[in-house]
Amino acid sequence: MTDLFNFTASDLSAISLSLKVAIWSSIIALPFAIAIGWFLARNHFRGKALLEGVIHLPLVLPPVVTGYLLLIILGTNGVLGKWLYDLTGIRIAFSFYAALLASVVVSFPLITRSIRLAIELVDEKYEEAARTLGASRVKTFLSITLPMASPGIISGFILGFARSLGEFGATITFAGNIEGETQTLPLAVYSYMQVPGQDTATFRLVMISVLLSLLAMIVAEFLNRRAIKRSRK
Amino acid sequence: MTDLFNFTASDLSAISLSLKVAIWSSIIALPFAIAIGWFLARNHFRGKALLEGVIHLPLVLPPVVTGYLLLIILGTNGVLGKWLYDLTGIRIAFSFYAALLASVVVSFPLITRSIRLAIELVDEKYEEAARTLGASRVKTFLSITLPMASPGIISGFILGFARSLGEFGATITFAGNIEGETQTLPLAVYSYMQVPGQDTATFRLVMISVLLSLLAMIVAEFLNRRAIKRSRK
Amino acid sequence: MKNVIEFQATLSRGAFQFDMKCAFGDGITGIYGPSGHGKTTLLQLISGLLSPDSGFISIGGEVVFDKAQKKDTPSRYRKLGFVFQEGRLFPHLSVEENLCYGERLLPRSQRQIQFDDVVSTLEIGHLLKKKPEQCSGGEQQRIAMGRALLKSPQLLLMDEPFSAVDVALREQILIYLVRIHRKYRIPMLVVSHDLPDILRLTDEILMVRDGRVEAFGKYLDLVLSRKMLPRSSGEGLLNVISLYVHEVDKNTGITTLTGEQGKRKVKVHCDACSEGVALGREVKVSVPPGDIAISLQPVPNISIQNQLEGTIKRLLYENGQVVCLVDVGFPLLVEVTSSSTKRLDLEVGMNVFCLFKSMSVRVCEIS
Amino acid sequence: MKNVIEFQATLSRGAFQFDMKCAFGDGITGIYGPSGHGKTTLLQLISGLLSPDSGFISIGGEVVFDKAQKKDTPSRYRKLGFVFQEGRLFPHLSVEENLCYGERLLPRSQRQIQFDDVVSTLEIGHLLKKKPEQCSGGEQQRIAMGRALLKSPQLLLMDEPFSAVDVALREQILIYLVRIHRKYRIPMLVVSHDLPDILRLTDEILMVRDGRVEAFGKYLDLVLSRKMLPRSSGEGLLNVISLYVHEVDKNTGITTLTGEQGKRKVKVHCDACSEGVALGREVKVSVPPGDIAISLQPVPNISIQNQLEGTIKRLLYENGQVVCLVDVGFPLLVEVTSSSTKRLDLEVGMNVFCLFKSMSVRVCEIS
Amino acid sequence: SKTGKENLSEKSEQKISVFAAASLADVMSKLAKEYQTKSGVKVALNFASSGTLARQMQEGATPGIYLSASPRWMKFACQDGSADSTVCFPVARNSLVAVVPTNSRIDTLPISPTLDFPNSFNGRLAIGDPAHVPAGQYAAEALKSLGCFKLLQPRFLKTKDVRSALMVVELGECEMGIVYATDAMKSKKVRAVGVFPESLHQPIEYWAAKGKHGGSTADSLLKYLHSAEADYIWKKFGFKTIAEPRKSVTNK
Ligand SMILES: Nc1ncnc2c1ncn2[C@@H]1O[C@H](COP(=O)(O)OP(=O)(O)OP(=O)(O)O)[C@@H](O)[C@H]1O
Ligand SMILES: Nc1ncnc2c1ncn2[C@@H]1O[C@H](COP(=O)(O)OP(=O)(O)OP(=O)(O)O)[C@@H](O)[C@H]1O
Ligand SMILES: [Mg+2]
Ligand SMILES: [Mg+2]
Repeated sequence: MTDLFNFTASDLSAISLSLKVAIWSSIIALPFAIAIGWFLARNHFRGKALLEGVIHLPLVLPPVVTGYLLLIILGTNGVLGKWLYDLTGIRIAFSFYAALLASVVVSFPLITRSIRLAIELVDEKYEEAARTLGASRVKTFLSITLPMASPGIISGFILGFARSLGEFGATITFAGNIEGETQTLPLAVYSYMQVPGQDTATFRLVMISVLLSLLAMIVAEFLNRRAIKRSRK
Repeated sequence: MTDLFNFTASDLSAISLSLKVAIWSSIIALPFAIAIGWFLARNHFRGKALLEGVIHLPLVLPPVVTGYLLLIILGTNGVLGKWLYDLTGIRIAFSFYAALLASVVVSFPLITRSIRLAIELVDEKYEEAARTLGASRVKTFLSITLPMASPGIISGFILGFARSLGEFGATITFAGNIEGETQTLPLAVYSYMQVPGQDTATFRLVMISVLLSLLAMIVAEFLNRRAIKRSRK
Repeated sequence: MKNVIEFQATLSRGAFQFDMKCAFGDGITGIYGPSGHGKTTLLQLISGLLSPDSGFISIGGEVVFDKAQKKDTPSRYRKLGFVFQEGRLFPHLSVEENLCYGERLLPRSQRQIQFDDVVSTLEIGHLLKKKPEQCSGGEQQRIAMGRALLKSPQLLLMDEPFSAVDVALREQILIYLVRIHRKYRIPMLVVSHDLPDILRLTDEILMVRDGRVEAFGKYLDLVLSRKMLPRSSGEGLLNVISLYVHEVDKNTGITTLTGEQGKRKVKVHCDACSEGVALGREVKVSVPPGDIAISLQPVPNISIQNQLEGTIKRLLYENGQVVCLVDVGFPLLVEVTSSSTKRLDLEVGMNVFCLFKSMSVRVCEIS
Repeated sequence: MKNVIEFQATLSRGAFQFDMKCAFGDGITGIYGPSGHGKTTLLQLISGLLSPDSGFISIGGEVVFDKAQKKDTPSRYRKLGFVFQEGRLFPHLSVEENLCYGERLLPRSQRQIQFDDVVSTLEIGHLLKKKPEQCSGGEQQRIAMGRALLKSPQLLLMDEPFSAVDVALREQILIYLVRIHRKYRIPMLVVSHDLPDILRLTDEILMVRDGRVEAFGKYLDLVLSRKMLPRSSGEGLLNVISLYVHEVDKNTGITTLTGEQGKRKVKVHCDACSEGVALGREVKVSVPPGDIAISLQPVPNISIQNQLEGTIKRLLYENGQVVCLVDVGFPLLVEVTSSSTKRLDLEVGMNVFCLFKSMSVRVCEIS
Repeated sequence: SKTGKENLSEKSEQKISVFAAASLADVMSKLAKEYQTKSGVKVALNFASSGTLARQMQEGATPGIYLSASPRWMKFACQDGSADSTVCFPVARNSLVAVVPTNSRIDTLPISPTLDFPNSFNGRLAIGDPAHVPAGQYAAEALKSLGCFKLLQPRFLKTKDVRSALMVVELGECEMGIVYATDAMKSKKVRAVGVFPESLHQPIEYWAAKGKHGGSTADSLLKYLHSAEADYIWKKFGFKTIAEPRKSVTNK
């Protein structure tokens, strides 16, 4: 049990990488999720369910399949990936960016749903009032809708963050299990679990995950309490 | 391409099993999620973040770990599992119920978050009004809070349902990959993917997942529009 | 009259300090005061929606809050109806479901107030199937009142219940509320910034200022003790008098009322209750003191029909304005300017005539 | 007076049918009508928050809605201020942020109305740091009014802006609104179920009933054409007269006003504007017709100081009640009962004296 | 409850559960089907990675037979007692091949110590993660024997299982991969350009063991896996068969 805190260099790099991926992916996903969440909350159009179906796909598909699809699209021979490579020489697959992208894609439906829900629950009467006061659609959205929906944004951020921390299937498929570059905590845990007799090391990393989860919740709780207070009608 | 619609018996059983698991697990998780969501939304107490951390664990941990933890707890040799087996002769692990339980556990944080968010956004003034009209806490909750939060409940249900459809890691670990009993769509896809040259079969099942996702969204969109209308202030 | 509510509580809400002690009887009490001075807070404390920082509250003899004993009965056990200033209709329920919400939670035996009655008085019958958000502001306010009434409460708290209701309808609702009060003896606390509205319901007034009780008691006493004098003319004063129907002239529509038997008889002409009121019936009417003129002798050839003779009992001076209390068989407040007082040499004990048009007499209550 | 708003629109809202055609000038127009008859709907249509089923709307000469041309300018380009019946303050912003919301979106050069002015008139200075939900009902209403004013709108729509404001403050706000109107010539539409409030702001009235225009025009014309007669006494009628300050008596607090120069001079005593008004200044005062009595000769020894001589121009009979139009240098409406009319043999062309107490005279506007 | 338990054991006589490495999915499905029609015993298959299966057994799962692609996990299961170390032997063999995408410029690659393997392709080399994927371990061994392990190590694209190594070659992510011959054979998107001689690495063997509570059915099925009929199927799927049941893994 003494080596429960004996982190190896690769453990440490997995921890920091995981945090980096989770934070960045939540931050990157947020603006898109806000845009789409708003769009879905405030517009009714034909084919809405279709768009929603597509957005929820990463949730419905096993993550490995998601990773596989990403690889097909963004791999070196993939539709987009080839174009990108020819254009810029950048290969996304099996890099840190792939891990990031996998996280973004997989957590996206969660973040979007939360934000959309919160926006749906914002009474449009306040938006009307803002508009009579001369606010443009964008201004109204930024100064009224978004702040009033802030509990949903925080909720979405937390969900996305947590989901990113736990992301495994899509990452290992699309980004590989490259130590120091794409080996996040779940991938490290997986590697340990694949070898018999590494229970302590596995347990150590799982505990780290648990701690991260707690930490995230403490921060979230704090933010959320403030947001709820601020958005209270 | 002709055999794109040539479902084998095992494909069909995977589809029906997936639906069964997803529907049941969402239904089972719902009341608990509502209770906990309400509790988190309306109460502030010390250690709230701790409780939240625990609830979000299945999101933060790689699903395989979640499955493994379930196995440790509820396997025949597990703490609870042994006790249950000695008492009733029932083995949960590697049964349909294990697949169900894995789904419930994994989708629980998503459902809870949605419901909690929606409840937080319900103005407590309405609850106060109900109470002056003589409604008990339970009555107030059932007749005011819950209906007003119904978009969140639907949203949570959808998230849970979709997550269950895509659940792989915890299921294969805790419930196994047993055709007709625990082999849901993602597990069937996995089995196909493990063997090269089964692209068509894999693709077929992935398409089914996509279709299910779309279908779920159509139903959800319909329900949601009604719920939003009903809860609109 | 026993005290239904005994109240003593303090509360600080940011910079606002609330500190009141009062006791309300089983009648109707009007709560009057400027905006932001604690009227709503008082109702919230009584209803249990807010808890005082200190003090105690009892309703109907039962202690519902006592800081010392750490007792704080939840709202729902306080058996009261609350008409919120902002309505607070349940947005997801239809108007009908809103109305019946409290009623359905009551055992059938305790449902005293009739649904149809409430709906027709408040004129909301055509709204039953609608959602609250599809109703206009005044409609919502009436629904909120109906919801509280239908709970058949043992105490009714109303926070500005008429602010969005038009005058004609308001009249009708006021009369209905008095009838309800008479029939079921439900004590009522009514917050309003419209003193005439309050006075048509009751003469028991609580004046609130800065979170404190500025004055509390019978309206006339408050005026006489100078606790309530108008800050601007037209605001504030009102004579409310109980009289009996003596004669109804179908042609002119004018009803003649007399003072109590045994006392000196007076005639008041009024034109507002031509709906065939039975002779001998008791009627409560109001006359604004500003509408009454004082003359030293009866005036012929004038359109003013009510010319009641009486004796000046008191003269109250306030901001260049004088309020006379004249006994004409019943006490009558009359507002005159100080220049008129001088001109006419008004003094206590003088015999004068109080002139007011029959149109100034309004019926507030027919028992 | 050119038409600022031209309006012709129909809309069906469930069972409610809205169908109005009217044109508003650049003055203040009062919108009056029973609850649920389409007042709010009218404002919403003008503001662009609702779109008509058919028709067209132009504001300031610019077509903002035209069904035929499929034109529908969004609210935010209509340059108007809207005071909502329910306040609609932004719950997540402080009172100050709420107030400044519209102002900040304006170029500095277009900000005409002063923040400090608005805040002090509405008495909301102590609330600036609070959240709307921490303010009382009346405070919220004042904040909503301030928010719309501070946008320096070119058209102000107000939906029951005084319903929760106490009488004293209401007076102050009414005077401020008139001042704002005079200074910046902002056309205003004010919905209220309180006719006196409206009349103190304007004599241009739109009466709404059942989604239709029941009557529209100058208040006096409406009364004379019998389009607006009170359904119950006390409701409805008001004389609003422009006079000039002639003398202020510091001792008695009584101000003497005279009619326009060139015309026959009349004196009106009033006691409400003792705040040192400059001589010669124009003042708008109101006298309720019910407060005026008609006498065939001057009456001595009475507390009624205003006794204006004039000629009866019209007699309007309605429900056993009579409205006389008397020319006393300006037109004056007087309510009398039909029995008094008979008793005094009132006829058109007769010379009579109109008696009213100086206390009945209220100042609504000092230019 | 007594009768209940009897029923359970009765049932278990007509039914056998087999925990098999996921890479054996197709061949085992076929074998199970054949065995089922032959013996009437229902075979319930559970496919997952060898490690997952071993842990499931450790936590109380009681399959009749455990089929592992990894000697390590077989050892783990035997030591743990969840697999019967006395009835434990290899059932089939496989070999390693170098694969390239179908459209690759590389035609054939005669793998021998003389070949300059590292320079025969560009970019990364896809192999299963040698830390835990058996195919990766064999590949690493082979590369060591070829003397180019150190040189190639930075160019490894280590995948979570051998199937993924094949997949990245299929998708053209890597120009070269080292995978099982059986897998290469089934994929239409890769070509095997060279076979690694068996001498370069430990023999690649799939092990089967009887489960802790495996009854006579387990024995019968194990026997079937070595039958001529089974051999035909193994071969059809590209495996090499092993004639005799051999020593137990624990003695190895
Ligand atoms: N969203 C809506 N959907 C359907 N009907 C509505 C809606 N809003 C209002 N109405 C109906 O339209 C009619 C006119 O409403 P409006 O709000 O214009 O009345 P109002 O004159 O402002 O009344 P109040 O004085 O009570 O505010 C009412 O009968 C009301 O029930
Ligand atoms: N939630 C709150 N938090 C802090 N202060 C509050 C809160 N609610 C009300 N107040 C303050 O308490 C004071 C009294 O408010 P209250 O609502 O009792 O006034 P009111 O007499 O009902 O006024 P109105 O006639 O405008 O409704 C006000 O100064 C108000 O700003
Ligand atoms: Mg209030
Ligand atoms: Mg309205």
